[in-house]
Amino acid sequence: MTKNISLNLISGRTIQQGVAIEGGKEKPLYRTAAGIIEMDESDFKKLGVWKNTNVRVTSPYGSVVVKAIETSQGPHPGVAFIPMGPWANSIIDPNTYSTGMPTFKGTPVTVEVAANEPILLGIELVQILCGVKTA
Amino acid sequence: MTKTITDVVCPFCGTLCDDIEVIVSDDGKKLIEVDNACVIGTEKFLHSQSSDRITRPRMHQDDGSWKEISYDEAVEYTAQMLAKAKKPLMFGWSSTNCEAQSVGNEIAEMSRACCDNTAATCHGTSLIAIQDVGLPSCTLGEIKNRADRIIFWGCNPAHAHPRHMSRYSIFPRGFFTGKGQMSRKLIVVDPRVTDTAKMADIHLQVEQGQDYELLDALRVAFKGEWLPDVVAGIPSEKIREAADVLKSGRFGIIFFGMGVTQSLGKNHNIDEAIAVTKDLNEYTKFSIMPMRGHYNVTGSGEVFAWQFGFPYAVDLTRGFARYNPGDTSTIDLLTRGEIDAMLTIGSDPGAHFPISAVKPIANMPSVCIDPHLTPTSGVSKLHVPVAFNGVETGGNCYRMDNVPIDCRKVVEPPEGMLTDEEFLIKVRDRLKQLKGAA
Amino acid sequence: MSEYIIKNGHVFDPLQGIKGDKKDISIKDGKIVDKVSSSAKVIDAKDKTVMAGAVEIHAHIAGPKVNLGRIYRPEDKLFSCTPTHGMERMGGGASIPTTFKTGYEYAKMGYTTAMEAAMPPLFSRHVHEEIRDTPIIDEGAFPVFGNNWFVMEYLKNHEIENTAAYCAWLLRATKGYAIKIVNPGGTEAWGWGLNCLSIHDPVPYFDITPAEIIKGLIEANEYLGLPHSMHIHPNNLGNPGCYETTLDTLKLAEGFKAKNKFGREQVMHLTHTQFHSYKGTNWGDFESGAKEVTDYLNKNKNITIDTGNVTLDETTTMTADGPFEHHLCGLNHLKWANVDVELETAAGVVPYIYSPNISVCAIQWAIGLEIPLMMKDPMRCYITTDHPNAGPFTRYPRVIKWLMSTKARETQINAFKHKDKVLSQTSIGSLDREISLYELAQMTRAGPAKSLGLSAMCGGLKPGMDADVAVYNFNPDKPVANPDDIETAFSRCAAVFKSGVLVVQNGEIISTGNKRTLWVNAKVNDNPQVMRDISEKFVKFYSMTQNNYEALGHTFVPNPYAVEVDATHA
Amino acid sequence: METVTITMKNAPALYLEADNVSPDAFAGKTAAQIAELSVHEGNTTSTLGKYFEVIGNAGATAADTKIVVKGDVKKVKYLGFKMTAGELVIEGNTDLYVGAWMTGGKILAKGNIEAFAATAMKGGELIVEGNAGNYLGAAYRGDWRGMSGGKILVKGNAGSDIGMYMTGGEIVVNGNIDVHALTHAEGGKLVVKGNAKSKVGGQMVDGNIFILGTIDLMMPGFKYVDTVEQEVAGVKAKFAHFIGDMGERHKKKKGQVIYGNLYTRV
Repeated sequence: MTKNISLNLISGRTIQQGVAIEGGKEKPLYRTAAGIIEMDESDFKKLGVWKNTNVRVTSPYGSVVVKAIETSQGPHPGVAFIPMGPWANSIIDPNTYSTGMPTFKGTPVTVEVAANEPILLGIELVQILCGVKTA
Repeated sequence: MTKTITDVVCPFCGTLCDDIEVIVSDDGKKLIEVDNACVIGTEKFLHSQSSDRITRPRMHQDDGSWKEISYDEAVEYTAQMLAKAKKPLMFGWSSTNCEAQSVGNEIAEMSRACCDNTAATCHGTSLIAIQDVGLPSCTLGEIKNRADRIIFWGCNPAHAHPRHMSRYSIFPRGFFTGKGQMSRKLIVVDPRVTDTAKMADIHLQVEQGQDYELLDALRVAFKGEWLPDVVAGIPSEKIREAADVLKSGRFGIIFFGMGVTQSLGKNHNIDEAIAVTKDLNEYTKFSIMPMRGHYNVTGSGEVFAWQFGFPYAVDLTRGFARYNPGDTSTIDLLTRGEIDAMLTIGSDPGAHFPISAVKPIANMPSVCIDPHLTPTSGVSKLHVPVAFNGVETGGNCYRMDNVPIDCRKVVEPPEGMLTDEEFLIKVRDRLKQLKGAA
Repeated sequence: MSEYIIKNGHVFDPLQGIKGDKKDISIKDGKIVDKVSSSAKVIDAKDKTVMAGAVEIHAHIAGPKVNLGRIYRPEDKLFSCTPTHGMERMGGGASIPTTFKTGYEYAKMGYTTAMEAAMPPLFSRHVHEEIRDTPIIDEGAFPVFGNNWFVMEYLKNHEIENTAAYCAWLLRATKGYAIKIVNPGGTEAWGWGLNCLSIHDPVPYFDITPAEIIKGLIEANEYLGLPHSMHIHPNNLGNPGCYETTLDTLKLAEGFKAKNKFGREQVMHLTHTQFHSYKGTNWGDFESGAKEVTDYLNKNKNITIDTGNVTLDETTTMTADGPFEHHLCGLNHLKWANVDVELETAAGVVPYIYSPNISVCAIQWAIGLEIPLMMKDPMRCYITTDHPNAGPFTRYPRVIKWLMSTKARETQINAFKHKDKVLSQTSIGSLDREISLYELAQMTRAGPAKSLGLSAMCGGLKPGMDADVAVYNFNPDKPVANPDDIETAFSRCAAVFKSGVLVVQNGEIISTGNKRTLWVNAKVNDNPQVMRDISEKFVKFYSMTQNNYEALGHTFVPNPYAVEVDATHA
Repeated sequence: METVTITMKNAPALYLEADNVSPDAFAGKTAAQIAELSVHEGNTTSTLGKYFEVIGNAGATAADTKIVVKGDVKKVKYLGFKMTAGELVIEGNTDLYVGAWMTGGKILAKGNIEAFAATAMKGGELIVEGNAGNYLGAAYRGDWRGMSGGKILVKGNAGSDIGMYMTGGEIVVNGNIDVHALTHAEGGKLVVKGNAKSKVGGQMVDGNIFILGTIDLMMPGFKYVDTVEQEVAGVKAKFAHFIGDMGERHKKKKGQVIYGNLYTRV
């Protein structure tokens, strides 16, 4: 039974993600910029892993592998951040409360180590989840 | 030899910087250098020059491969799809110009479609709030010239609107703000210590999802009423301190972003923030403004509104316009299984919608009009590459404060490529024939 | 272009003094002509009323605040949106119709020209995009100058020539038609949450008074010799006792004479006079000041006005008078929108319900009718609802009914909950004047066209003029059985021509016509100082570059009609 | 009272807008005429009869017409739209806008209903035996005139934003509710026998809320005044009485400031 921690996930823009989407979402740079989860140092300790380890992030709505990096915009213990994009959107809460707006911010997730699992490129991640491409 | 084009408008974010300088080759075919833009804007201009760019429409084949087709074949597929669909959705419009949006509206009217823009996943809830309680606002030059109290609530311009702070909100020296940053107090409300928060005089590190409570507490503090010791993770003394700072200014502004529009509370967060702004106008002058994302999402809302009466989430299926987010809004239409065809233009739902709202797109007739390869083009049946708006074609667009600015064309698109508007006009004319025949 | 002849109609054309005689009107190549060939298409106007196309002098129908109203009032469109229909695009909006519906509704009522009353210069592109998407009618837009930093700085030192040069530049940059003033100085004060409620309140920082701004812009307007006069919404709008501010404002025009080649005689146009004709000290003793205001206007002939009639509807108020809208929202607690515009102006929007059960609303209704009934010269008093502020323009036929029939007025007065209050606070009950069709043509055609300096082009049926013609199902020879027949007749025309194109037939749109955008191109002497001041302000204080501000390309004004003015002075 | 039974035979591929399924639209019509009433699936218009089997003729007026809806109507919107009188019984689960803009009559939904039910309700009665969705008894977008009269009873749970801009009438929820209740209310009464989450009574000007269960997170704008004993919806209990929203504007009646009232069981 691998160790996992529970965090409150938010997603949003970063300047690196902005540059990457304009540079081409098919490129590895996009994965480097948005296929990550920014966690607080204290949460790394709780999870007991080093920075830059691949982790599996799971919510009631899905599961995705991203790279865990230490947040540069903290401290924010208990809060995790995945830049807006296919990785975050694989697991965020789609409930709109009949307002039209999904709940991109404030999804309870569990994070567990997945050191050897690959992080997919943005376009292929979506294609696989949509069944137009097989892994 | 090269030539320099000045006063170029950056087609990335709602800040719509219009002081960009672009150096192009003499024949106007190659873009060589971009000055004054932020890193994202610079990348946007330069990427149009990439050698691996797709220049012709492609059909997704059953085996997963792509087959290049002509624009005319792409027009035929698109027109047929819209003519046959019972409830087509035409989504996006935020990274294209108002001229293309206008043609799109004609098509939507003919095919009795649902049409929506990217407010669906950014400031749609702000629009709902504005419809409930109004919006005391101003243009960005007013901030530059008068503002001495700046709040960034749930937004992070250091990352999302890189030049906003230097052009309008924090650093510039305006008519009544000769000391620039020295003449302003900055309050940032964010659950993270963002790079914007690091510059703040006061950072309220709100408990994520409790912005509504914190905003209500501010209103209570204005009135000097009783407050709990801690609200949304903030001690009441700190809330009262912030309230006094806001009341004591001469001209203040609340900029807000996804942090409030997408968190629990949604439109009510904005609603209460607008109420805070109204309250402050009893003590001083205060405004509030959404930090719009896509460079022309605002324009899409304006064109929808003067042509159909509603700023987004417009449903034309009954032959007249209707509007009610929750019913006519894109995410709900997709996740509820309401639509049977999808046209995407000037946006990337594949990357920016929850996956449960993307899956249906992959299972219906779909067209993605986009100069880039994107997750949306990756799951659509037809991908139509077009010229880059604001780079290879001009056209009008609206800044986050609703100020219209006419974009400039700086280089020629690759040989034979169509613009959004040109492609849509062909679709419209073909659709007219099909409807006439029917 | 094809020929038409409108036969046997009762023609009313104040421009030629025609008072309902049976006449044929001939149309060829877009113009009114003396005669047409036998192949001309015949429009039978027997037992019908024929007038020139009507001219709207003041309405808020295009631009940022109008669209803000559309955006933030979905409930204004609930269950009222109209489907695609023949030539017509989808439409919607009761108090703030979409651009398409706006064009269709005006045309169906016989209007062929309309003026957007307040264009924020920074937003001129938006105004023109909406004008472009408003079919059929010719339109112009008035840029606002009354709180403009350049204007205030020049007029502080009474620099009329520089003010004029700046006005000419802005009219050209924004493709504007006239000099509009809204709450002079007060809207700049609103930048700090303040206001100017009298013409002598100093403007914060700029050290100038509303009176100096108003006088200075009258002088600049006549220095340029523009087709229209300075067009003003005075200070202190809508408050009990405001009629005194209004009289102070009107007196500023004394001694000025119109200088222009367009036949315009006034130097000031006072708009939505109803909102500026209130007596009393509070909403309790609120009463009409229509008599005081019209007495002055009847004596002083260098001013024209429009009425601003309250139509007793739920509507949406919108004005560049920012502080007023804030004040109004404090009264009715409905949603408040505001936009302050850098260096130039502001705007506010608030929904409002003119309820016949509220005495103030009923009194406002009465004042709006007293003014035209008390004005002796219909050529100087024009019907408006300050759309949508006092009511939607689509209610013009109802206003016309009230003006043409004492019986209709009595019916409405008797329907008021506070009838006695209406009768005691106004003199509406004692006014038995009924506006004639000839006077109506003066108030909606010849008059506004003359005031706008367009009387050579529209508002009349003289050969050589644009063939803008409206035919109404109204027989002047027959006594009106039921006043509602008047409303019905003026709601939907039997036929409407716009520049010689038949655009409406039996109340239906049959062509979207040849819509034009009217603007004024005033040539002035080179003025290096003003050009320097302009570029300096753009570099330092505007949020947009001067080049982008001035770029207003063909896509925005696809079919322009420039009124040329030579204001170069030796 | 005459009864018309309509039974879903050919379910729509997408969703069906059946705003003609109301006693007012049926009144005075035979089964055959009712089958001719229009319904809309996306941008196509066809007849009620194409989807439903219609049995029985309507009464002369709405008041003496009862409609029973059978079969799978999960994807049918607008049942009982704008109804003024008569009865409507929906036997299975159904979709958006049940009884929206209704002013009279009685609707009984035996299953679950989705969002926007009883939008801007003026009168009549809506009983839901299953769960109700979001925006129950709320105002239409942009309108400040929400539910002003009538009664709503939900035996299961209700969603978020119930009673937004409510000015009158009563909503009783036997189960739990989601976030936001009676936001901007200027009157009316809400009774929740189960639990509420958060943001209850935000921006409330006037009106009464009774929560017999718990509230996860109280609005800071609500201030405790006293403890009172009251009977609500057949339950007699002790309540902690809060007033608010203290941040919001409030009307005065006879010099007295009127606040919204929030009662939570102690």
